[in-house]
Amino acid sequence: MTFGGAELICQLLVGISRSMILFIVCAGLSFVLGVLRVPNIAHGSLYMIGAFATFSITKMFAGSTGFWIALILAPLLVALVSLIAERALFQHLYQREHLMLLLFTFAISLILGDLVKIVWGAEYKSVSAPALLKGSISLLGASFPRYNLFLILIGPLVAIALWLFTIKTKIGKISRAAAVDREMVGVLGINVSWVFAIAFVIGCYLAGVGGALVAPTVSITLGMDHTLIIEAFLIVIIGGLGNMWGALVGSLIFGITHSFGVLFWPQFAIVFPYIAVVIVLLLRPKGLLKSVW
Amino acid sequence: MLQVEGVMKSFDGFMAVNGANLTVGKGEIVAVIGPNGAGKTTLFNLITGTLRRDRGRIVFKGEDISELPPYEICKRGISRSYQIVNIFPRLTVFGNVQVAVLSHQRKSSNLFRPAQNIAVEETRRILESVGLLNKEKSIAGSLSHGDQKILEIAIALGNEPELLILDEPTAGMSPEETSATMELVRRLAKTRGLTILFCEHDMDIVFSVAQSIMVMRYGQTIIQASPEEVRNNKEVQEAYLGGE
Amino acid sequence: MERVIHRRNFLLFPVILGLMFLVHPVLDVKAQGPIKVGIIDTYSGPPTTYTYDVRDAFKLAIDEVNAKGGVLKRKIEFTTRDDKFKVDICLSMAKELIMMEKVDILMGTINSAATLAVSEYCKTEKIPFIVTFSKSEKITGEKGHRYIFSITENTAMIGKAAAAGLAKKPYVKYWIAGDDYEYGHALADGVWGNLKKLKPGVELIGQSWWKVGEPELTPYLTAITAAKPDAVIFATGGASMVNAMKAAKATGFAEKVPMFIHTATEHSTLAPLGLDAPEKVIGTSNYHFYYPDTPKNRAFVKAFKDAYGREPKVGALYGYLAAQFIVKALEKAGKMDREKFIDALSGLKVDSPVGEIEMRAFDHQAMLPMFMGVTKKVREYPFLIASDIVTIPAKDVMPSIEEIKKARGQ
Amino acid sequence: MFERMIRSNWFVPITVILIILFLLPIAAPRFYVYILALIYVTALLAMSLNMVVGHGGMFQFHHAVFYGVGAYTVALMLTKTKLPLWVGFIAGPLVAAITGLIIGWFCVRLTRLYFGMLQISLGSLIWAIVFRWYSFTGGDDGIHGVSMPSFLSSLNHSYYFILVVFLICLVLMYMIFRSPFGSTLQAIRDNAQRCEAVGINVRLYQLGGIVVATFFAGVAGVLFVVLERSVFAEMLFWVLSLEIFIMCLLGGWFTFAGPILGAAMIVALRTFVGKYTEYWTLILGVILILVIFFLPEGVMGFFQDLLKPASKELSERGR
Repeated sequence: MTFGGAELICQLLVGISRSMILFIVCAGLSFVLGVLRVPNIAHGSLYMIGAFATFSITKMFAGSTGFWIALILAPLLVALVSLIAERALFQHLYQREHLMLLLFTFAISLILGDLVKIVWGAEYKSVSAPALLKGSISLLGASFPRYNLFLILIGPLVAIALWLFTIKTKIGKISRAAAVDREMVGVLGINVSWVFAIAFVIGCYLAGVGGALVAPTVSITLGMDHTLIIEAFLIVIIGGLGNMWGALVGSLIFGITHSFGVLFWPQFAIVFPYIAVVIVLLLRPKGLLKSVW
Repeated sequence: MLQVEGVMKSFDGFMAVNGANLTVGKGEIVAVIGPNGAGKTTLFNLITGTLRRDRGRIVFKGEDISELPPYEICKRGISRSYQIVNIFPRLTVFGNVQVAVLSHQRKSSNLFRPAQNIAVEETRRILESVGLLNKEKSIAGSLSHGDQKILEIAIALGNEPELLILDEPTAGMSPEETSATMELVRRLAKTRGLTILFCEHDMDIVFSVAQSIMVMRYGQTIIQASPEEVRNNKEVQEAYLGGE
Repeated sequence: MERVIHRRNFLLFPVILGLMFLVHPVLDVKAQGPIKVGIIDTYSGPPTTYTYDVRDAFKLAIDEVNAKGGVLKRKIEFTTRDDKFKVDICLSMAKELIMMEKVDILMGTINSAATLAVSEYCKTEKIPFIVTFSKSEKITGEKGHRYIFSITENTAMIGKAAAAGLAKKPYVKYWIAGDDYEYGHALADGVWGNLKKLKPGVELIGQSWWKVGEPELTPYLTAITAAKPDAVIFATGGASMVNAMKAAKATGFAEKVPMFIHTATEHSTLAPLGLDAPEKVIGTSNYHFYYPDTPKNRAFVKAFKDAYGREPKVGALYGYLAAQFIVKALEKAGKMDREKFIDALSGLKVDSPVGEIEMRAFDHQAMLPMFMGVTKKVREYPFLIASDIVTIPAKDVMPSIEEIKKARGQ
Repeated sequence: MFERMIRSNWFVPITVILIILFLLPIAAPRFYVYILALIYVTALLAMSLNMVVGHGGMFQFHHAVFYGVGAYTVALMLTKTKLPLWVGFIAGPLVAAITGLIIGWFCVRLTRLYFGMLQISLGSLIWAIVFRWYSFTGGDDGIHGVSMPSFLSSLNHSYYFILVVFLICLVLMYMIFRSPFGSTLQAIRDNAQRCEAVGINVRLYQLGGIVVATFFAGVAGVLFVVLERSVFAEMLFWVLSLEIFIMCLLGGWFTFAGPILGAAMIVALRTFVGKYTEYWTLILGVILILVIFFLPEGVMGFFQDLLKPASKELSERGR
């Protein structure tokens, strides 16, 4: 089978746009992993809540404004949920065994999953893209969805914002230090508990952003958390735990190998991510980029 | 018995050990001293195989051990204790030492005999020699800091080493505990015929116990000589003794 | 002191056991109690789009019957269990319904693997089991037996129906894409095998398969567009349906390449999409609430809407059919005897919202007609509906008895 | 040894429980017999996982694969070949252990989360094979109605078979738990670095632990086939792995018998609570959080602390 250059470029762009959503979600997961050392299974549930909240908020307004408002509000709602969970429960557990924290986040994901079902019901939901981003544009003769173009633009923006946050703001610097040596941060007289809370909320906020951004492209269903979380963990692992750029590299690897994979070896599409992880980990046992663990 | 020749190790471009030389003769008690960050612990990690040296040679009983993994080095007769307590916190005191004894007797892979009936005598003898026999049933993580440091040494003895490496054996101990511990070390060396390599901050201890002292700075060996010579060495005084 | 605690600890065990016995309802005296139907289905996650309708329509029909005094002067009672779309839970729950609740008839399941597992169990326990949503053709085909009935379409039927419809279209170069699991592959094989038979000139130029639940289908669609087929057969179900339709709309795929998706025209797919669904997609379905426009169907739709405030989807037809078959078979059997019930149900005909449906005696597969249509926006509804509907009669849809025998190795 | 057993505090309660378990099928409704048998199978699976997680300290994130491999091996041998039953029963655990050896060989090179994620990836490849190879494994439809010989045909017979195998495995696992190998594994869990320093080849022992654990997981897989007569691709999916992981943590992963309790609790919860509400996962979540907050060592760990007031006092004095 032969493909023209236009199709290949199109496929590459589709892969990148898919990577961007993965990146935004994984950057959040990786951030929490780095600072709090917690593998947050509930991250997927928060992403799901982000998508469902986007659906509800979009429906409240007529026309396209709803989606733009949802893009702001839905992640904030997710952040609020995570803040409550962190302050009420999670903050008391940081001294525990890692696996206990894993168990805790799993319990939270169970609860959130059922809460979503209670609030939104179990049926599929669908959000339409705003008018501005509907349909597709012609790109070298092949057609390319506008919404995916939008994703390609927004991904780097989030990356830059996050990067600026970690190097410019005080909280960002502290949380970076906490990732490396949390005792030192405590010695400096910084309230570690609040640093953790803020880091956790920011990580979860990104999950919400991812959920809001993905909403127009998929059917919003219960169980979308499961599909995502395992992929997100694999990405974070191959990128290097706690490394934001690692999350970006991992997402790009996943997105691009996937989109070219389905072009050339569609019958093996389901194993691509796993093979990618096996190869990366056997060559670089601590992930591609420097891990904070 | 042990020769370290021109060993180097860098972490991300930082030279933690940059040309260390050390000779330990059989039956000797040798101390390594140097300011914080001089590379003492890194050197011990290199000797025991926890880290792999970038350059240089480590020879034990005529064999180059610098490429061997830690467990192989241990099997050749080198045991160590750690500066920061490094025990098995969820096992009993007895269990802590027994792990080492079993490993030494090559019985660790036995699947079906109850461990409580194996190597009991040896383990208890070691516990008795360090004075922890009365606490053998306690969970190691619940011991006092001083006892945990002693347990450190006891675990290292479980392998019946020829060379025992002690990384600041008295760190965090009260003065009484410190002198008791050093007395214990000296006694062990005598009764078991051990060769001992240790590092220590307390200069009084070093100079009273060690037969030979190696001084490190910035990862480099300045000198290895008898306590007398070291005390009188100008460079050492400038670099280290004078500084404190 | 220590011994006391020991004893308390082991006393706990008999106490728990005792509690288990207490919870266990005493059901042995049930001679003239209600007839019990157990429904085991997925009531969490995406499949609820279908299963809730099955349950609700079944309840609607049963309530009607009970209001008139029940069947054989006994009421019909049903209990539901959620299997979470998991085979092992489904098996446990089915066993619980049979052993503890002592149900007379079991129905439900949307997960094919779970259906096959429960089917084997029902065979050993001699319990009639009516499948309401699983699409595997093995259920009444290769693995069929005396105790299993299916009142839903299966992959073999979809294949036949789709091929019959597509053979009339002018397309030659096809591409097949779908969910990478048994349903997808079986459906694709069914459509393609039959299409090849009806129209030997067709050509398969490529295939793509994605994992079940794959959220982003755009890369697949752009890959397919690049190959320039005349038409694409999508073998997807469940949540992937909605994803496929969305991606088809966003990439403009639907306007460029004619696409066939089974259930694309079905209300379960079109309702959540609202006006975002692509037009001109060819689809097949067992049921539309607006077609066939018969008094019987109108009455059913009205009753369903009055009760639940929404239009019935295809699942509602299955639930309603199940109730109709059960009630009529019981009446015919004369009493609640499982063997007699099965004899009565085999070959039984009921007058359903989509016309008269027969339960084929040989393989216990309900003979359902299929409706092929094309998605279209209309003014009356805030969602798309099927237009240009062609009815493919049951006789053209059903696998032949020879085929079933062959599959069973007879 | 026997004498010591009789004199032990545990002898009377254990005997009583065993007698109850053996007599149960006579009096109890069939469904309870079935659920108990299911609990044994699940408990065996959870305990085999706990050998590496709780006692070995490894992040064995995809244990279900080995369970599934054991189950598929026996199911395929019984349906596709004419080999006698016992060959399948032995082959199941062996193939599972060999799979464990291969996957473990790669995994022990890594640590913690990396170990776990590599295992998920490798395990998922096996899952994908089972899921995709329709002609051989039946794909995602699985294999159902595996026929059993007459001595296992009735529920009560399979109950006794499962109970006996379960008890044998329990004794073997307990022996391993208390053996030098077991205590070495526990030492590795506590402090792998220190173990290397006392002459233990940590990776080799971890690999050994994985092989032993996967063998027992394979046994559990075989027992599952005996009980349910079905295998399906879901048995190798990571969601199940997570579930059994949770059972270990819930029951108490530092204790020997904790996973039994964890497995019993989860099976009972989903069966008996699942009857009344579709939101039983919500209830499970709440219970888990309560356990995390109030019983940090798991449910069994809590009971053990109750039973050992002496050691608890000691530990407090130590601080």
